[in-house]
Amino acid sequence: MTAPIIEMRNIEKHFGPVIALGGVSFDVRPGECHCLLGDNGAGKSTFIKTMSGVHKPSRGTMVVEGQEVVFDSPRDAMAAGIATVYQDLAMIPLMSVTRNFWMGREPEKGFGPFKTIDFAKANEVTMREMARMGINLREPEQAVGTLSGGERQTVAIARAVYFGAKVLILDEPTSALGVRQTANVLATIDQVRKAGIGIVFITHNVRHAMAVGDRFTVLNRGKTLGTAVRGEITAEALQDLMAGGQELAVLESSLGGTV
Amino acid sequence: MTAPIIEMRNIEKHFGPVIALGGVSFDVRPGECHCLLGDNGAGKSTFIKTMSGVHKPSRGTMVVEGQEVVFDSPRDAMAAGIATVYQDLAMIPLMSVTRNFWMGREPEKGFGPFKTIDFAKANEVTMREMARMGINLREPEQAVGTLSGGERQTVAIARAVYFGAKVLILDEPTSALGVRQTANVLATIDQVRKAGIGIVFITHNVRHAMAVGDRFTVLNRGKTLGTAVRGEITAEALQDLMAGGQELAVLESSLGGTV
Amino acid sequence: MTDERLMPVSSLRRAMIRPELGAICGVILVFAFFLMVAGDSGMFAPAGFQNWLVVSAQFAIIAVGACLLMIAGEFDLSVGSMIGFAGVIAAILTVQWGWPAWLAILVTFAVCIGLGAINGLLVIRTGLPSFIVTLAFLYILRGLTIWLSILTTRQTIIGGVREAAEGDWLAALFGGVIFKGFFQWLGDVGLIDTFTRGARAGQPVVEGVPMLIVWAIGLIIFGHWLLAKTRFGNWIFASGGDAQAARYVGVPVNRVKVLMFMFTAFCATVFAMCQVMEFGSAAADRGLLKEFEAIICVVIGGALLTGGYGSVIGAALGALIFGVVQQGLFFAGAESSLFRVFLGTILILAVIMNTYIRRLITGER
Amino acid sequence: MTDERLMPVSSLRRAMIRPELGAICGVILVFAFFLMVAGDSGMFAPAGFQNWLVVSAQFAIIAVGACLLMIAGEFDLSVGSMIGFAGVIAAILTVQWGWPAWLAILVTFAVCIGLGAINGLLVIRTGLPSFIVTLAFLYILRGLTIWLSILTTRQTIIGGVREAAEGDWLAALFGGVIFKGFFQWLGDVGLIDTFTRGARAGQPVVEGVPMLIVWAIGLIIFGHWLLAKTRFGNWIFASGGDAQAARYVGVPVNRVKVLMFMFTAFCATVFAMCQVMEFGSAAADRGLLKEFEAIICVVIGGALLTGGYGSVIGAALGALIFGVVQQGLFFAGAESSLFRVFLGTILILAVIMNTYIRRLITGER
Amino acid sequence: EGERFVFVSHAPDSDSWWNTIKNALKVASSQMGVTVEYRNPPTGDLADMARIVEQATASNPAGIISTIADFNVLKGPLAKAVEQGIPVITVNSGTIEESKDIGALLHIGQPEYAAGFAAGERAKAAGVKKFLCVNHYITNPASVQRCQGFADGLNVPLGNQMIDTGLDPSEVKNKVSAYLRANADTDGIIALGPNSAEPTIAALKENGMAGQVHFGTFDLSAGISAAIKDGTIAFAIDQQPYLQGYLPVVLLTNYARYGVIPPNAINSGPGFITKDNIALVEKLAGEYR
Ligand SMILES: Nc1ncnc2c1ncn2[C@@H]1O[C@H](COP(=O)(O)OP(=O)(O)OP(=O)(O)O)[C@@H](O)[C@H]1O
Ligand SMILES: Nc1ncnc2c1ncn2[C@@H]1O[C@H](COP(=O)(O)OP(=O)(O)OP(=O)(O)O)[C@@H](O)[C@H]1O
Ligand SMILES: [Mg+2]
Ligand SMILES: [Mg+2]
Repeated sequence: MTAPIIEMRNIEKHFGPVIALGGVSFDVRPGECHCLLGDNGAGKSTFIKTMSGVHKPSRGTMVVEGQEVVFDSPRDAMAAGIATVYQDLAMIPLMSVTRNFWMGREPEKGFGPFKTIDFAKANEVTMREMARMGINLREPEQAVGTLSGGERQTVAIARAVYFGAKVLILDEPTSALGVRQTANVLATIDQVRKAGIGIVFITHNVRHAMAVGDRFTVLNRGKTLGTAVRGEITAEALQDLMAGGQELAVLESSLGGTV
Repeated sequence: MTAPIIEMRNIEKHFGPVIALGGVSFDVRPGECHCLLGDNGAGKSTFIKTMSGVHKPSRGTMVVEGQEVVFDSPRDAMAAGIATVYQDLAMIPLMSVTRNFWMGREPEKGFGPFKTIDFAKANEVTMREMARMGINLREPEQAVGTLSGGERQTVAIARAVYFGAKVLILDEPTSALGVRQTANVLATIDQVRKAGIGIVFITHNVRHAMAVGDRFTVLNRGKTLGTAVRGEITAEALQDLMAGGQELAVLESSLGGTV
Repeated sequence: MTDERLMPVSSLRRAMIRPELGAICGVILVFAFFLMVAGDSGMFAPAGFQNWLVVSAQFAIIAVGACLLMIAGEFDLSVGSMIGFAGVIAAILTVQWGWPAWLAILVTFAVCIGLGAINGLLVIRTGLPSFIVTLAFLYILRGLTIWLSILTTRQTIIGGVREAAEGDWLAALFGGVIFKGFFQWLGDVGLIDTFTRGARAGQPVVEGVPMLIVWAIGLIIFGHWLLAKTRFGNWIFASGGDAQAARYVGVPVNRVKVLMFMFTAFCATVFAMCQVMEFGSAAADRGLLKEFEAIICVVIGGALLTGGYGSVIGAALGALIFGVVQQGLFFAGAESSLFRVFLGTILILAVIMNTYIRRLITGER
Repeated sequence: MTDERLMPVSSLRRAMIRPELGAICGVILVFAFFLMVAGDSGMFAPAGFQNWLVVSAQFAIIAVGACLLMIAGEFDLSVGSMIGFAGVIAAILTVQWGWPAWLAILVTFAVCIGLGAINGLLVIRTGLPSFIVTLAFLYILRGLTIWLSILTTRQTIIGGVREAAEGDWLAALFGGVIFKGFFQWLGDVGLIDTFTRGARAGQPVVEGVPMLIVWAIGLIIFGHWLLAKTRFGNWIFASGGDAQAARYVGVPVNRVKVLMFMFTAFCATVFAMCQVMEFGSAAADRGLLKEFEAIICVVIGGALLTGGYGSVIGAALGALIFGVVQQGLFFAGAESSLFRVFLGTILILAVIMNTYIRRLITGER
Repeated sequence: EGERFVFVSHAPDSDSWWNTIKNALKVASSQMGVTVEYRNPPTGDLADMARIVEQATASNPAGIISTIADFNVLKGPLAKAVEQGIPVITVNSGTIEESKDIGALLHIGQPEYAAGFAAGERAKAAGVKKFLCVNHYITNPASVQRCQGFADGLNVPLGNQMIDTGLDPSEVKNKVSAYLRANADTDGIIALGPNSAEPTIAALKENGMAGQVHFGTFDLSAGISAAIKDGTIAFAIDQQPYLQGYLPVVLLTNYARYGVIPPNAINSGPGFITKDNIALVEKLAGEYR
């Protein structure tokens, strides 16, 4: 078993009077897809935002490739090879696909203070990467606001993958997607994982998790309920865990176990 | 078989150069749950917004209880007994739960021009209805902005149900919900349906649809692919239909058919 | 659901966090301050009292309109120009055209409220930000005011309105004072000072309650009742909080917004009429920068610039703070050019305090 | 994905829809209009040309700053006060304290840019809307300006700067004209008129290119390059389009915004220095309402008030329209008090046109 | 000893002309051993000024000095002060009749319209037929009265000859040159103060018309006195504001202490400053002149 790329130890996060995370430990290894599951408000988004430098943990340490780190901003996390696709997509509707794709890491040409963005290269790469994800853009100058939700999701993932992350974090990437788009995203995850990148995948859908996950960590009310390895746990057991171990509302039999 | 409450005939909707709906027919009968399925951008939200008076159809007719109608605003649709829980929730974060719950239909007391909102009644009803859906509020004056996503969803559904709709439209109510909350919503749908109300349920999740649906209509690129009745179609067939009949991206075997 | 993860919040603290809390603290601070530095300057004698109350009432009248409009999610930069415009129109109609005052006043109200409606309809129909539309009206109305008054009277000031409106029943609603008898009695028993010489010897220094104050109180009560107690008030909040969401549940957002623009215009016209009837003249420069002052009162009073949150009581307290500070600095004998520096500083401090309070209320971050 | 559901859009139409299209049309319309009504009034003779170009250049200087700031999602109502403040500081330093002009200018720039930074930091740290924070600064700076100038010179107008700055290398960058020789030659060969009488008979009516215009062109080129071509420009768009999203992908939003506030202050100071050096005096009431005029230019130029969209070229064209309309009305002999009415009307029309164009571009609804 | 007087003006904060008066107040108060508070409405709104007079009355000073920027607006508040037993002296704008009507002790100053009229007559004598009134502050009623008076003095209708220039000097300058370009037959200019006069001087210098047109202005500043010396400006109307600040303080102090006061109004102007008498005022222009 390889050493983890990122290890989060006993992370706590308080927002004023709200304790969003109460000591969560978690790690990701290269080439694995580690699923983070849990109820609404369990603290999943808060946790991965801590991981990607948006929030600073109130307590706890982060270790990246054996080195203890403190991220002051998302820039730091990106520099350390952590790319994130947020639940709220981090796309700017009025800007073009290219500008969004490269936002924060625009390719430059020219010298000294006269550097300008290398639009030729930027456009070309954007078109190519989008095509690789199965989306053919009309033109790279198209505003992101004119894309469908699924297309935006794809831009966000393509961007994260392209920038050669060591760890790719996906926060509920499939929740708003149709069947075909979901299949696409899951296939992409598989593909990225095979390239040796560690993936953190957040979802509410047990089946999506089971489909691509190697390990499963369940959060509940800001605490870890435990981590299971693929093959050691059934979908039903995982689902019970996600629901917090409480009895589910009585449903029609046809719902059959998994939701 | 009872007569439909609402019948939509050959609805078309154009947004400038975009043809969002190209002739969709659809109906709902009392006491049934009619699922509306389809890919991203298929036109589901546009369709139900037409149904609930937000958009005016470019062409086509709507018949409510045998009477042809034209809705000028969501108010008209509500008056005709159509209640909608939108994908974007239609909640105002800075306002209290009570004010949100009653928004647009505040209970009044007093005479003539001196009518005021009957807050005592409003608060009481709100607390009661929320409790019935399994949410115990700290106080009805709490701002909606302080609720979790699942709780907000519940407020929206409780509101729609309370106002005695004949038809309840739910646009992807489960997409952002955790396992427990989803089970809750599905159970509520079942409960509402048994009270003789017609339900239009939009989802991307075949299993959720199969769990509560009586009929299934699949939209694709603004057109109906057809309507199936429960029991006459398998989950797998439905899923193929939703994906637009195109071959799905190759997935790991463990994904097994349904996504 | 997340109950056990909430650290306890004292109920006193919960009871206290309301939109106008910041303004309440502000009022206390401001009064304490001026009692200390200007306590013996006559500021808190009856005539001094009346002085800053009248100024505050003026601010309150436009602040109530601006407050409701801001809560409905829009704002109006043309308030100041509207004040000048309304005054000049009324003056031209009475003095130049010789109309009876009541008719002139009614027509002025109709014209101004109509302009408010045009403002509102433009905002609604075009979907433009109200900042831009009303900024355009700021210029258009001021230009029209100057042009009209020069065209008809070759001056930018039109006097003689009081004489023309003498004895008019409607004009009396805007100029003049009420409770004269009561104040005369107060003067007679020595509770307030009386004039010691001149034509009005024996009369009390405070003649009565100016109609301006009556209007202010009336508008505050009406505004508060409308906003906090009625269905329409809920719609105002909803329109400003999230217009799309409000529309979805059937709130007639467009109607609410246009009505609020009209109400703001109404308030501006009341302001103008009170001023014209009290002073007897209208001038093209009346109301300059009043739009900002109205917005400042509202914001000091705890309303959110982006709409959906605030209170009329808060706006009224904001107007009180503004009036007391402005007049108080004169009583305290401060260098008057520093007034603006004070005002700016108070504005920033008040808004920071309000923001803190609002975050406590809404859990917003 | 939805390709076959899109009705065809002609490629000409696609090529034309850009932020500044509205402004381009506006410029054409405005020129056509004035060529018609004032073509023979000397408006398009060399001296007339210079006349409205200088006014437009003035607007352009502050519009560039306001444009970048607005695209970065904030705005600055203290621009006008900053202009007055900068002028008075520079004048006090040179005339009263006797500093060399270059030092006074540099210190003024430092102070004003510092104030811009404070503006920005307050907005960033407190999370308050920039409308409120800069409104407070509008009052504070104006108050300080008046107070300072009265304190040090017992006047609100400080003259004698030109004499004090005579021959200073840095002052020459703000006052004066360049290309004198070229214009003298143009005059000599008869391409432009020369004075026929008075002290300057024989000299060309246009002496040269005023530094004001040079600054305007320089700032426009710089602003356009920065916004459209560089990485930093992309960050400006991103910060204004959605600050949270930009932060997530590592754009240093706070730094971008503070820098833009500083740049706006820089532009205001350039404006003030050009004016002080040209007229030789500074006054406490300079720059009144300039903040609105800057915003108007930017908005006419197609920028979105809420940030994230716009172009510097558009803002420059907006400034050109503003200047041409303002001066053109004088050439055309229109009643000058109607200027404001025109301005307001043009503003509304321009913005409606721009909104329509933007919807076409972005598919926004 | 130590009486407190309040001086209320109608000018906005930034109006430079009032500095002379402020300086005069300083001199007079230190000489007489009294305090004088200067008050003005920040934006120049006269309704605000009325509130300030009321405020001054409420603070019960030993005397109030006020301008009569608008008789209608100020009659009530000032009369009330008089009735309360506070001595009032009116200065600057307003007429002697208005001052008497209010019940003030006396009036020091000169009405705007008459000043404009006198200037108009002077321009007429110089042969002016078509003029330009550069109004930098059109929303202020007094400014329009000056232009109107000038037109009446010339005996021509005002018409379009008054332009609204705004305060920005570049705009004033360019608007003036645009107007002169479009109306080349203009042979007279009247400016309403330093704010309009100085950019107008610049405009005339630039288009070579300096000294070619008859140019008069109200009030004084360093720039104006220089222009008078070099012949660009024919005359400046000086109402000797220093006196309007200095005299009332001295008179009120003496009235408070010894009950003496001159019975009649005092005309502080109009004084016409031309090339001949400029040397006297030049050095102090804008401060004490
Ligand atoms: N900035 C904040 N300030 C205060 N409370 C916060 C903040 N961010 C999150 N919370 C609270 O922290 C808890 C965890 O929220 P989080 O968004 O991490 O949940 P989640 O697991 O992602 O839920 P979901 O599945 O609904 O996305 C919630 O109770 C939420 O209200
Ligand atoms: N107001 C509008 N103007 C222009 N195009 C629109 C508008 N609303 C929707 N569309 C377009 O119509 C199509 C259908 O959109 P709709 O939101 O109905 O899809 P949906 O089936 O609800 O998708 P999802 O599952 O992602 O919610 C999309 O291509 C969308 O871009
Ligand atoms: Mg989440
Ligand atoms: Mg949808």
